[in-house]
Amino acid sequence: MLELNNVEVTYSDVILALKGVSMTVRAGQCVALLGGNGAGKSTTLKAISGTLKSEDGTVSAGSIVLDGTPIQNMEASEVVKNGLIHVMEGRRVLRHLTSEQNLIVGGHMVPNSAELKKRLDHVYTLMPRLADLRNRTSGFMSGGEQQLLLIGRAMMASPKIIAIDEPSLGLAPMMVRDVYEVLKQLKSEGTTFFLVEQNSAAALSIADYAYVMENGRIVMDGPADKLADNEDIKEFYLGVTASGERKSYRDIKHYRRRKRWLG
Amino acid sequence: MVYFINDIITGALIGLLYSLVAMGFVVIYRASKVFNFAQGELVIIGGFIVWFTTMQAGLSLWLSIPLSLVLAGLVGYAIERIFLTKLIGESVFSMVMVTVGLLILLRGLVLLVFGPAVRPFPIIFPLKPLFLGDMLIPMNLLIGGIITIVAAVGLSWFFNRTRSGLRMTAVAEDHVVASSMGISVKGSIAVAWVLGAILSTIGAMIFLSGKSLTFLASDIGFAALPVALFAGLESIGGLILAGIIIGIAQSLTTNYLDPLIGGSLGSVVPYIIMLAILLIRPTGLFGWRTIERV
Amino acid sequence: MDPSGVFPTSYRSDRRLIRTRWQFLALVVFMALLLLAPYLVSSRIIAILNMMMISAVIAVGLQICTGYAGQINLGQAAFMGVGAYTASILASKTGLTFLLTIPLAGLSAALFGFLFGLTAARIKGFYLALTTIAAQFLFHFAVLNLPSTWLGGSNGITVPPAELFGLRFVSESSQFYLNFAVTAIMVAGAFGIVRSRFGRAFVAVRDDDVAAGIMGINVAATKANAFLIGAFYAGVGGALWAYLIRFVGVDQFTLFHSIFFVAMIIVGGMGSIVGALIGVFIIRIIQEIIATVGPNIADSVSFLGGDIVFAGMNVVLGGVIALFMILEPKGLMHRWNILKSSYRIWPFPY
Amino acid sequence: MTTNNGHVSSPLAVRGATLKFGGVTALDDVSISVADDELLAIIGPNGAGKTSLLNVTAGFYRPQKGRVELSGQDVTGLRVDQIARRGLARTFQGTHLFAGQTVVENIMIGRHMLMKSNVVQAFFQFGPVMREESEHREAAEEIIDFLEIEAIRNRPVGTLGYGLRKRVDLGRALAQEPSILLMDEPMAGMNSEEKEDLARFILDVREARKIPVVLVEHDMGVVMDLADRIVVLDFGRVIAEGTPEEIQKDPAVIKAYLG
Amino acid sequence: EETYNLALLSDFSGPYADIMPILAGGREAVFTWWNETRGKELGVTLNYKNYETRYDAAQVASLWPGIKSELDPIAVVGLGGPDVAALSERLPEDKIPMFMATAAYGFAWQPDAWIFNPRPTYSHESVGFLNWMREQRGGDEPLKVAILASEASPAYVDMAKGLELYAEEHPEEIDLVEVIYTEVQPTDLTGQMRRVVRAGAEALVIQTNTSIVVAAKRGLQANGANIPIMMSSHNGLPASGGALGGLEQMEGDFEAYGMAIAADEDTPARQFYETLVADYGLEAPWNVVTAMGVSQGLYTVTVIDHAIEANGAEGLTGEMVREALFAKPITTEETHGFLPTLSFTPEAPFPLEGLKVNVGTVKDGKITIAATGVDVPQVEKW
Ligand SMILES: Nc1ncnc2c1ncn2[C@@H]1O[C@H](COP(=O)(O)OP(=O)(O)OP(=O)(O)O)[C@@H](O)[C@H]1O
Ligand SMILES: Nc1ncnc2c1ncn2[C@@H]1O[C@H](COP(=O)(O)OP(=O)(O)OP(=O)(O)O)[C@@H](O)[C@H]1O
Ligand SMILES: [Mg+2]
Ligand SMILES: [Mg+2]
Repeated sequence: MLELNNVEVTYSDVILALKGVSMTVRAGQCVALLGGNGAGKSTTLKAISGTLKSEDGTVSAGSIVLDGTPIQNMEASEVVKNGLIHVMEGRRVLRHLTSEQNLIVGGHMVPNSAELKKRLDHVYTLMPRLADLRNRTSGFMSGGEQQLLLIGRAMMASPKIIAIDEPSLGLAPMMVRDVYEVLKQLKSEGTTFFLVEQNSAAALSIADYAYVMENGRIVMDGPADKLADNEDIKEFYLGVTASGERKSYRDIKHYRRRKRWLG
Repeated sequence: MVYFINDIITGALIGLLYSLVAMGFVVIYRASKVFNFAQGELVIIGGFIVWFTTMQAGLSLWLSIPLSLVLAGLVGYAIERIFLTKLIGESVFSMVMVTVGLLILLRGLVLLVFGPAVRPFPIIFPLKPLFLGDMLIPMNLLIGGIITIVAAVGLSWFFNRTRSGLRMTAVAEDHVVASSMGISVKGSIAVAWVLGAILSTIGAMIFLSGKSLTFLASDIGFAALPVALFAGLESIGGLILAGIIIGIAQSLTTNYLDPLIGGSLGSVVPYIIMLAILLIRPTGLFGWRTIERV
Repeated sequence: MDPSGVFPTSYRSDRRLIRTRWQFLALVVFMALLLLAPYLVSSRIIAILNMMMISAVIAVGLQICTGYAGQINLGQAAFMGVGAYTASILASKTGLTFLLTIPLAGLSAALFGFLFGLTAARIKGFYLALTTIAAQFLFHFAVLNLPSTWLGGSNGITVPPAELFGLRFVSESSQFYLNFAVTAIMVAGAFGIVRSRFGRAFVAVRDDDVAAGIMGINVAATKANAFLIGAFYAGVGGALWAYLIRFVGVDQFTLFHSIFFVAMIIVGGMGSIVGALIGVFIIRIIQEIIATVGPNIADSVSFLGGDIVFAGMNVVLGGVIALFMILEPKGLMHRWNILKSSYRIWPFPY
Repeated sequence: MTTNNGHVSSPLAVRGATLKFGGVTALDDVSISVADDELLAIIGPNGAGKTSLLNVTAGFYRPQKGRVELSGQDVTGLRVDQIARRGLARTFQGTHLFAGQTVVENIMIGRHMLMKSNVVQAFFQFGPVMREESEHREAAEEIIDFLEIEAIRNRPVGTLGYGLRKRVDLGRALAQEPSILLMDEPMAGMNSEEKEDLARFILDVREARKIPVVLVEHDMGVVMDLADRIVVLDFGRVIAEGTPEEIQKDPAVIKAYLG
Repeated sequence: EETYNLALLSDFSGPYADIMPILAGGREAVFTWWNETRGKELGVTLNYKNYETRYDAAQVASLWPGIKSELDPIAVVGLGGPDVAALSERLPEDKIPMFMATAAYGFAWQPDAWIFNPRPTYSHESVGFLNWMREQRGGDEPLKVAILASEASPAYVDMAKGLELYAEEHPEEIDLVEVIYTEVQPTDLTGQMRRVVRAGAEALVIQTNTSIVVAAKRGLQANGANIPIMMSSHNGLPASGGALGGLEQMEGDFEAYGMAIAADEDTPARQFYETLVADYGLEAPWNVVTAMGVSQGLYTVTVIDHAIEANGAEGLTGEMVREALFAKPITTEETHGFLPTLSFTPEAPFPLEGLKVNVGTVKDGKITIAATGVDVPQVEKW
């Protein structure tokens, strides 16, 4: 349903952030994209959703196809009309609006208010915390609360595919579990997911397929369960040693040589 | 005493005219976060369109007024298309600065198209004032005041209660987020400019009815500014109150204080009031508070 | 960004503005040419340069206040007026030498700017920008309504020429050297300020005043300081203006003038001293071209009628400014920097 | 260190802080105190009031009730910058970096309050300005070395990925040479390798600089490994306090937070 | 055959762009006329060049050195306040006189001037008119007068201040009942006009701009009052009438200034205008702006004429032109009735003696001359 072919992204006409990235997301699947800081994960999402432009970036080569429509460098609002919603990093709530108004804006394309009401209720049942906060000015909510709101707002549009950037960012452990429950629920309802996540354990628990990115290139990909067994993934993303135990942060060796994939 | 009350009423009505022009600012601001410094120029353009359709083309008022509003809307749309669309995604600061450039440019353009002469403006509202006993109330201001209040109520309902209004608010909050949720930022800004241009044209009709039209008319943009800030840039309803207060203060100053000091305190009094209010409430009476969160 | 092969070897050299021998050479040649200008070019060009240098001082001040510290200021012409009036009054009433009146003009403008800067502690963004318009109107009102023996009222003030050791700065070229000296000091000082802890504090307050506070920067004081410095520059520029025109009146410092100063820093690029200078150059040169070429065009196409040509010229000026903003909203300096960095990495895109 | 009322003062103490926003009670009579050299972790569900507590401490919010003390001195009601000058530094949930500035410049801004030169000196670039700049630049470079961000020294922070920004954020706080460091969710948005790096930096900071750290974090692995002591907040109240082992077993904490 | 240069300062793109082509046409036609008549006799040609100032002092200042080196003019033909501001301290240094078209500004009222106005200050003109009006009315009471001014420009303030001082010193002549400051494009003056009416004003002086005249007129109409308005040349009857939609709206109002009225009557000035149109390519209509341009041109060439008479056609300098101005009056015949006889002295930039104003009015929808050569009393400097 979503396909990236050899995508290159350039910022400010000079910084090449993606260097030929290809990936495929099939309908109903959840695909996870893992990678270190600055690997280019968020850039990939922005390239798909068309929000690159606001940061002076462009897709300078390759193509992105959503359901047969090429969407590279398309206006962000048009991409949404094609059924893809991007939940951006950075907790960008509409700060002066209340939590509920944020949700309504999320559902602004809903044809009638009965349907809107239904979707609101759906969000509130899945995330009861948001119901408590509905009249709170979203800009004043805590980091985690805002994160929840963003997920709820994306749900309001009931898109075919949600591209979501680090949903678990800043959430308490219990909340992470809850959010992933919600995602699983949505997935079971047929939503496709493109998931960028640092919490790799959680991501791999829901994903069908995963890509690993370094330095603007895909360095590894495979079915999620296969990747979860990979030694390197275990060490760098899941934080477990080869023997399968979690190592203590206190015991980190000082100048450990870092292992990098060579793309 | 009667005269005093009359001065208050006239002042309030003039204040409402300021509110109407300020509404142009606020609508554009509410829907795009762009503060349009060229608002006064929109008033002139509106004025020239009205002048053109009536005095030049010789259409009757019933025809020329709606036609002027349509044309003004088109001009607003064109300005948005030519100058602002390309800047979506750029910082709000650059967009605002474009309106500064626009101010210089529109002046030149109007000069080019309409020439520099002083023009008689059609009499749109009856010249004869309304007499209430000893009081006399200019018709254009009275009708203008009513229009202003109706417009304010309507627009404030639109922005606060309808989903399209909410959409525009979302655009003003964050262009990128709005477009990532499928809201057309272009569309929203275009609507704002169309509305802004139309409001300015109505303002021009009330302001200039039966008077003359020159470049100086753009000064009303700067006279209306304090009203917009006093109310707070997001508040359409608040404009009414702010306009009335500033209008009355100005009227009383011009009529009772200026003769004493032999100067023109009346023209700076709105700014002084605005400064005072902003020092107490930095975002105006009803403006959104700045949200700072770490 | 340095050309490849140039590596700073000490922190001091890393701070340097002039980083290569070529840059140094270019600067020396440029300064020498400027210094010799009165002998090289016509007095008309010198007069234009005088005007440009004065505008440059004012625009650089605005750049510090708006471009660096992020405090939008639409009252720069009023601050300039305060400086011009101070210098005029001091020079005409007390006969003080310009060596003192110019800095004093700067200081009094700085004080006026500081008062408005204090409001910046509370009022932010557009609200602030628009209160600076109030500065403009209040200045106008004060000059016209205070007793005319104070500020000259509607009569304005006539200014005696600047004098040093019996040398009177009346000719274009002598004024050129006065303006050149002051402008050079002020621009060099601006580079100093923006590279110092103050410049960094300004930028910090501009980018994120919450975080700036937590860095131990007194946000309110920093904003007020930005206004103070910006207005100081405007005041010095105003004093130079007073000595150049030798007659000050309140209509020489209007909101429209302020808007043009803003246009200058936009065209050049926000947050760059060089950008401010470029902006001044471009806008002033367009104005001069219009004034010079306009009558000739009007003559040659007289069938069009002169007014159309001149109206067209106004459109050109507004259009150029608007175009700059549409095509390069971050200003020319930004484009230049991009060019430089792509040149550095050429032909490889990374 | 002793205060006037006799007991040993801690580098940071919050006593009975209550903070309300309209109807929302973000903090309800919260008291914490940090011992010299201690790494205190604060955990709690989303919206529990952790960030608010840091904000009260840093002077960003003024509590309706209660006091904040730095080394025994009452600093309640002081401005943020005044508190920063008394040695408190913090990093942010999300980042609040100066996006357009390079990494070095960001860190140099952190040193602003330690520098002394005045505007006139800066204008003329004479006197101690040059020396001061070099000295502080040296200190900034040390921090850059320490955090291993030499390679991105001259990159504008706005173009960096989240993880690196977090590191710059830490560097900037360290540049203030604080006597106490507050960190709000420093590990968020990092993979485990990066978390390990950052954890090492945090431990190093404590060792090399001997400053106490208050850490708000949701990653339990990190918290349990690093913290000397943990305070748990829920709905603005302290519901538990103790060593990691105690907290892990505390039924109230399990119910409210760990699940 | 000698050639001398004149620099013409113009504003084709600033606030006076609307009248500039007409004004420029008037003065240029005079130079053409002079070259072909008097110039031929004397063997002198006057060259001129227009400079665009945008009505901006900064632009004038930056143009001036170029004007000097390019033209080396013997005189400058100026336009308005910015020219005066930018050049008042330069012209004495450069020894070039400047001739203006407008009434004088109070701020330029200084001895040893190098900038000259054929008309006294606006306050002189209004005082002259008001005294005439009082005489017309008859009786001993002072004339009750209101002024409508604006602080938008210091020149407007200046106009009011002079009249205020005069009224203060001559309470038996003028009783200033109201001084009202307003914006240059007023929103509404109904309230202010009611005050004027209530104060019993017999005349309303508006020397600012047309927009204020129009707003005041509407305010008076709303109050059902008809107080005669006195206007100046730049906002006079045709301009204000045009802006109101027709001259007939101005029935009974006045314009007064020290220069020929562009009335429909057959005057020497009108005849000279017709000559310029017929033979010297003047295209401007017969109105006050043209009259202003023509009279400016006429007294400029007359002074130069006098200078040539005194010094011969060769080696004429700006200084000689200035000397000639003081040496000999410029008679009304020489200016074809456009200006009264002008006797300049070094005391002021305009003639202090023998000042006269003309008064025009609208009668039956036509501009007619109500009075010519009305004496202006002595006005003290304010
Ligand atoms: N606006 C921008 N201008 C220039 N370069 C940018 C910009 N945004 C990102 N980059 C660069 O692009 C690369 C990829 O960044 P991106 O934000 O996609 O990383 P990421 O994988 O999402 O990292 P993180 O996990 O830290 O969020 C980084 O090297 C970053 O420096
Ligand atoms: N300025 C404010 N105005 C109104 N409510 C606020 C404000 N700041 C915080 N709150 C509310 O106070 C509560 C505590 O917020 P706080 O940010 O301290 O939570 P937190 O513990 O840091 O949560 P998280 O882990 O999600 O970051 C939240 O419910 C939040 O909505
Ligand atoms: Mg990212
Ligand atoms: Mg928090």
